[in-house]
Amino acid sequence: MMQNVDDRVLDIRNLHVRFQTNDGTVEAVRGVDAQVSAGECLGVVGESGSGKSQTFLAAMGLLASNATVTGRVQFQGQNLLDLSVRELNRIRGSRISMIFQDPLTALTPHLRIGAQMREVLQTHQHISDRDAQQRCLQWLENVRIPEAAHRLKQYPHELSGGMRQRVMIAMAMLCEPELLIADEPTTALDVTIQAEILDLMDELRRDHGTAVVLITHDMGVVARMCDRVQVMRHGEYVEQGSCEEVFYGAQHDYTKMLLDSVPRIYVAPEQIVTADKSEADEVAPLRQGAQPVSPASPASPASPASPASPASPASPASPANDQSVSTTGSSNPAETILRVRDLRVTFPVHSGWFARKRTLRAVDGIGFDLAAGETLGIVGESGSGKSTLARAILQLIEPTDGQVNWQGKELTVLGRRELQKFRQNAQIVFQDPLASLNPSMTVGDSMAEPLKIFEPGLDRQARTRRVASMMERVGLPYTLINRYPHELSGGQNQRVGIARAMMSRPQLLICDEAVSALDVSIQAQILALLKDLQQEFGLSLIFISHDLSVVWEVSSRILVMYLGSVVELASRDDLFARPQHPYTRQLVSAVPVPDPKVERARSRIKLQGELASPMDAGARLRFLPSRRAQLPTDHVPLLSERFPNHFVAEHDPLESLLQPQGAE
Amino acid sequence: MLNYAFRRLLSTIPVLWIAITACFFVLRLAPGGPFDGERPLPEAIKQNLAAHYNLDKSLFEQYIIYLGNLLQGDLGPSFINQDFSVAEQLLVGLPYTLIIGGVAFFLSIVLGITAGILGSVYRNRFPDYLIGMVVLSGLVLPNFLVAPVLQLFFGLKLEWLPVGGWGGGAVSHIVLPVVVLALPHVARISRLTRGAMIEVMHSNFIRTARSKGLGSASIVWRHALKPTLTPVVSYLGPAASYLLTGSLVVETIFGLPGIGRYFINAALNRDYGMVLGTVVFYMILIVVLNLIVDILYAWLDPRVRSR
Amino acid sequence: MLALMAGLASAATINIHNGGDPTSLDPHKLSGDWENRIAGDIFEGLVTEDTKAEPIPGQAAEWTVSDDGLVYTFNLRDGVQWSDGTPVTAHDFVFAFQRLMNPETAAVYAYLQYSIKNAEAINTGEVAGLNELGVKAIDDKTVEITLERPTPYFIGALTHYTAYPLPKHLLEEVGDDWVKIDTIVTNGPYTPVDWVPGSHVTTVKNEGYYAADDVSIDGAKFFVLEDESAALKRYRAGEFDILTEFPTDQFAWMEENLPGQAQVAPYAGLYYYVINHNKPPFDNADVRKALSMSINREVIGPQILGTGELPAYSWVPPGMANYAEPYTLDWKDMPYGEKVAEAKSLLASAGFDADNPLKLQLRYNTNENHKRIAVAIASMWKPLGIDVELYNTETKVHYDELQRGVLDVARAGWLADYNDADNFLNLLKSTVEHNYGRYNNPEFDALVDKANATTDTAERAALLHQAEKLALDESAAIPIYYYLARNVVSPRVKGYENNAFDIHRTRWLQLVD
Amino acid sequence: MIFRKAKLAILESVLDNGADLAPGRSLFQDAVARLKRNKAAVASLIMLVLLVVFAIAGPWFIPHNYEDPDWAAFRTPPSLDGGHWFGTDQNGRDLLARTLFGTRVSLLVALIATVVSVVIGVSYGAIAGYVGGRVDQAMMRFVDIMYALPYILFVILLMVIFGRNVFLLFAAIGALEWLTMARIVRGQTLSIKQREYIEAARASGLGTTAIIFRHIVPNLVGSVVIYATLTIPEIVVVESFLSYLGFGIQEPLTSLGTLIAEGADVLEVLPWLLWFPASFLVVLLLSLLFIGDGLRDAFDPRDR
Repeated sequence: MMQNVDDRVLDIRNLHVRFQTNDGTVEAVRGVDAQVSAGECLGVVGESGSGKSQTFLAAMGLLASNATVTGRVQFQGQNLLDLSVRELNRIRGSRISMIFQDPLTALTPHLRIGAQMREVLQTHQHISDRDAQQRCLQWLENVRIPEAAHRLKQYPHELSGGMRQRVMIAMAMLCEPELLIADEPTTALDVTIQAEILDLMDELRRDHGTAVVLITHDMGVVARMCDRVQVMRHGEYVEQGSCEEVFYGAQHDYTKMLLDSVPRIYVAPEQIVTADKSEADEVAPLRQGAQPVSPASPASPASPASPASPASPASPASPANDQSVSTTGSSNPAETILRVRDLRVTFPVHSGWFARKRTLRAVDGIGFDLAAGETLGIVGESGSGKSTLARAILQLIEPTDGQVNWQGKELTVLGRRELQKFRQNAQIVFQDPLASLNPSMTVGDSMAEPLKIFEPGLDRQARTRRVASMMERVGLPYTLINRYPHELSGGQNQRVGIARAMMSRPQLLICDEAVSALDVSIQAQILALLKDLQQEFGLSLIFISHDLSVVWEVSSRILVMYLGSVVELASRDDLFARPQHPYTRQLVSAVPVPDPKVERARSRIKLQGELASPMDAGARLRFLPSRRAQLPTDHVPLLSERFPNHFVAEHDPLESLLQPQGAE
Repeated sequence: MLNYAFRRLLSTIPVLWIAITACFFVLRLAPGGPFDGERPLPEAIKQNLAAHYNLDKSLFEQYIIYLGNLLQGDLGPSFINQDFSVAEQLLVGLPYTLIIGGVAFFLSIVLGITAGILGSVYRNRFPDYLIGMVVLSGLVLPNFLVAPVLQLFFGLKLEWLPVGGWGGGAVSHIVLPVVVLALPHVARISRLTRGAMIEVMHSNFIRTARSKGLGSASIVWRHALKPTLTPVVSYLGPAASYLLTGSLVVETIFGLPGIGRYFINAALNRDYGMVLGTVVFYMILIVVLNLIVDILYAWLDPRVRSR
Repeated sequence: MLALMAGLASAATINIHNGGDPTSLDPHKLSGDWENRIAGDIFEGLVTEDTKAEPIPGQAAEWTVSDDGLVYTFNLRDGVQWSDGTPVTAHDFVFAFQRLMNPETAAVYAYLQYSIKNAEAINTGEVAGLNELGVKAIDDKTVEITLERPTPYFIGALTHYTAYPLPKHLLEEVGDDWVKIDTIVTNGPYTPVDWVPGSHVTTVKNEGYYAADDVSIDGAKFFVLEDESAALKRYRAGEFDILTEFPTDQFAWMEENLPGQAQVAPYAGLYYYVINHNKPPFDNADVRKALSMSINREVIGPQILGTGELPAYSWVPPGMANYAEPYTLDWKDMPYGEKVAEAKSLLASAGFDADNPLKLQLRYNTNENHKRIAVAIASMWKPLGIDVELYNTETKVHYDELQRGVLDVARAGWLADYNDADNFLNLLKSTVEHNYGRYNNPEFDALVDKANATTDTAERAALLHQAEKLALDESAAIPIYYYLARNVVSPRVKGYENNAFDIHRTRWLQLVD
Repeated sequence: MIFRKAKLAILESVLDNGADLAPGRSLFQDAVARLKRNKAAVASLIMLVLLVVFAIAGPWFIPHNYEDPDWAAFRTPPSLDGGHWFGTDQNGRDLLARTLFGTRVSLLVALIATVVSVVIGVSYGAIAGYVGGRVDQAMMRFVDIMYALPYILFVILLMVIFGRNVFLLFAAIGALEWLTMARIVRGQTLSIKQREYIEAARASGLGTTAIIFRHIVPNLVGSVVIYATLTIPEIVVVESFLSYLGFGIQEPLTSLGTLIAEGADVLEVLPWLLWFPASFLVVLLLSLLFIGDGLRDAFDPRDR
């Protein structure tokens, strides 16, 4: 796509950014060129530390005072770098505006939404309070915020994450700027909300002809949104071109690697086994876009097909469920090592001294079986109780109710000593690799610690030998043994975390968002490592993530969680081939696919409202509005086996859920 | 909010009670009594005095009597200033302490915050260093050193200000005591403000504000000030406490009446009633101040409000 | 106009730095010289002080003494009245003395008038009827006081605030509240109008006072200020006219820069150390003598304090009434080196030397001067091989422990209540509370008692002198120096005369510009 | 399987393998290294060390000691030939010797009181923070209560009542400062407790005591050290405040606060009695403040 020079809104030439730090000068951006034209969306992709944000913060004059910027940033004939702050302020917010990653911290906490929005107008346009108010309201409606007038009087913390990001966008668009720079605008959001925000941005671009720079690490987002792509690494562009060129004809090794590393959900047509024809059409959303029709769902929750369906799939009262779980993953019942039944974790929530205690039901009646050598993926958005579930299984949190059975032993009643033995067999890897290592211990010591506990007989040398061999196994150079966590990269630290978990040769490894904090290339390495280890040691894995594509990558079976309970449980391919529950379908359809053609052809299932709070008991009936009146508010939708080994919670038909529901 | 304030005040009652009890008994443990002095009294007269003030009763009886009186709002007699009851004396001293302390408090906050903001705005430039030096001197020079030096310089050398006394509350009389009292707190508050402001200026919402094209004045006043004040506000409780106790030195050197001096004299003279009265008074004052601080928090941060 | 008024006001009001806060304005509740300054301005007894603190007729125009020296009859002046216009009558005096002695009043200083008949008995509760007290109103204008025994200094004692009359009519009406600043009526040259604790007491001239026409100053402000350096600064700034104390370190400076303003005058008072006679080895007279001899008293006044206090080698300060020259220690004029040598040998004879050092604790109450003297004396004792631990406590603790006999060597001081040697010698009587060292010599007690029973002044003086010699030769205690009254008086103040009791009533002073 | 070994090998090349076996540097060592680059802090540190060395070793090199008077030299101004470089006081004692001695005592008071506050504060805060729940609430409620008390009044009361006991002085001042320490430590403990490495330790079967001592306390060092350096100047000031009120150190011992309180009274006539000890105090406090600031910046390397 040729660009017309006159169209260019922003033209960056040979931009350098250097930071003076205590540890010397760091060159974050090394001679970058970039151009954006009106109505165009430029994607800037790169991993953390590649300098992608710095480039545009420098252009906006928003870098910290220890930064030096050289080069040229031409914005409609002016070099922004030459402007005084006063002159720059006339452009910022009115002709170029910006939205940031974390909408909570990016909004001033003590100012009402209305005040924050109005001041943009009042700074740039001499406009009466009334008109300003009117414009703000208009824009809040443009970004489809319900009850806009009320929102203007609220504080940022009173809005949900998605709502805040909409406010950010509305605020950025108030003066209808020529250029909108979006710095990782959806990274902090759940995937369903991400989809909505991206749609919104796309729409605004088309309606207003705004040029957009989208800074992101997510190839899927790029594929979906961008006309052109620039791939950045170590402060330089390694590749640029149109979206298609980059995705389908990447030249640079780094780009290739990046694209390769991205996990992508791929469902071969032959895997789509359908019960009836309409299902088949419906469940190939990745291929041809979803047709949101589910006219005769065989086990519609409204139907009396499963009147006595128990609360959990594997409650003893339901032999069908037991059978189904144990036969999953082609293993026989004897190989089941972990059996979870009707697990509940609740927290009392105090608000004030004399206020009534409320209960937060973080995990609300979950049950499943896990076979030796199997990988169970657990997906859910933030607040769905995934991590609590993991900790409850490991007895790091005491479950409120239910059973966790490890190789025939009931964990909840174990004494200290037996629990110790269990701990040797079940380990956990955490999300934040740095936070999961004691900063005051060398990584060698951290890895040796489990040995001290579980094999107290070992002497120092033997321990070191074991640590060394494990380090080699997880791909860590032995030379790092005396290093401290902060001296290592995120990927290295995560390898240390895995090594530490593997030291005691566990049979079960729970990975709680173990790769979510890592760059995509590192993520791929860690996933590969986990799979290798699983094969070598015959590990069972519980892999928890909010990222559907990562879960798809490693899991043989997948459990979808919503507000502490299971909405769907099926084998991986089955789940993706024919997702049943509306929530699952929404989730699947929202995942961006790193393939521009596929991505742009998809249409998405958009359900009303956002993920509700686990404090709100009624929220569990979000997918069952038809029976809201009859059921008690704390009702947990029941699971039933709609296909062999494919369990789905009761729900209303998707189409009825897609109808706008006035009051929400 | 009112409910909260009430609960908060209610919860300090056990505290007050414990403190009063502890003070009551600890004071009596102290060697020496209110009627010991350079000229010893004959035993008979001592007994007369003890009987007069119930001191001949058992300690526990005295304690019960004291608590009983306290509940009726009676702080009892003072042994040292016999023409005034403890309550009367506190009421006499209160305006002085409150005026000096209050002005110093206000001055510390205004000057401290202003200096802190200037310091952070001109960070690592000349104004910052200048402010830093002045502020540090306030921090390292004890007030019993600063006070005489200021008296000498402004009172005797320049003859600008009176050396001491209340002077009917004339501004010129208040200047030096207030400055001496406020100096260390100006220092602390400005350091806190500067640090907090620098930190706030690095936060995301300030970046947002800058990206909106707001001028620096608007950013500082509208966006940065309130969050900056949070750590400052948390210092106000202790600051008030330090101001009250620091007033002791200032009151002594400048010859001002006030609660701080009453306290130290009462403690030295074993004026049990007066010591207890002062402690009760101070605690109530500080409890109220802390309450105000909590309310300020809510004003500064809407997140606290909704909690 | 305003400036003129301000000028007038300041010309007429004298600002006096008065140190501590008065305990009360009620004369029966006082005990300190700073309280006396105010009380003596607002009340007047039968007898009052002149500029030299000598007794002169006050509310009484004249008096007679019976031949046996036991009955005093006072005739009140005509026209004496309270500040509310009520006449002062003999009944006010009777009422006041009875109240003073009433145990319920718990008057701190009642014992000063124990020479009155039945006074001690009533005050200690042995005699119940207040009417048994030897103070009677013959009629409205005549007071008759009967004594237990002849007391040569009795007229002097009547100048004391314990002998002031009280407004009977007011006390009978409002009781103890009579003393509140809005209620109080007084019969002295001034009457109090304002009192802010911790700040000041203000008095204004009492126009009903019989000698009001001769009183020049219209009012006085007595300031509370414990910090003497701050007080001096305020004096220099013109905020005070009289300082009743000054930091000794500044004396030389003031001599130079404020010539003639710093007043230093002999004061009927003794600064001394007591030694615990009940605790070995201090029960050994040689040890006590060694301690006393080795103190280089000549250094203390001029060097340590800087105000030139005179070294004390006698127990009674020079110049007391009814007394000749006090007895002086015989080794007074020995060169210091020899004193030290003898002290060493005395210690050695008591068994103390470098290998077996005498260990003692030297107590003093918190005060810059006491501290310096203690430090200096400790270093004077050090060469003798004495191991001194300095122990400082605040005043209340200090005297509490002294009274309970918890001491080795401790600082004490005495300012005369009345002008008589007995007032000092009394300190060493075995029956007296403030004999902190518990010096117990029946012979000494007998001599003092015998002297006090003697009506002949010369004989009495000789007996007392004998007692003084006895006590000093036994080193009953260690006199160190005679107090000096330290005042700073502005040149604006006229009529100020130094005297041995440091009493300067405002009625005698004038202010000039 | 999307990934094959060959691809992994390419990915491995992205990994930075340049580290050698030399021992790594902990956060603490990093902070110290950062501190070394802070000129003001280093200068202050040198100053402080000089002061300490001078205070400790100095008395051996000067001809006078702190308690014996020079009977020939009362109140002499500073001079080089008289042997009294800082002059003498009203008791003829050498001011240099007394200033050095006072510095020693002030430092000692600061040190011991800081240790008291650290010991109480750290154990209290760590227990409250780690145990959590009702215990934490009760313990912190107590701290709030203590905060509401005009604490210095109680210290004065204690000093009034129990006399000038040096150890009581230390303990009382230390007890004055532990509240804030406990709060800081508790806050840190709460945030450390949230850290995943604590959960990892629990998942590894480590007991509570071991977790507190192996995983929590070592990571508190930074904040404790920072707060302790900021506490020391405060304690020196509190000590001098008590000295001013007359509750300081017993004669003939002395402290900087005592010397200044005495010197302030005679600042016109014997100025050296004030200015020398005051300069020592100012230098001492300034050094400590700069070191504290430096440490804070070093441990919390956000650009200040």
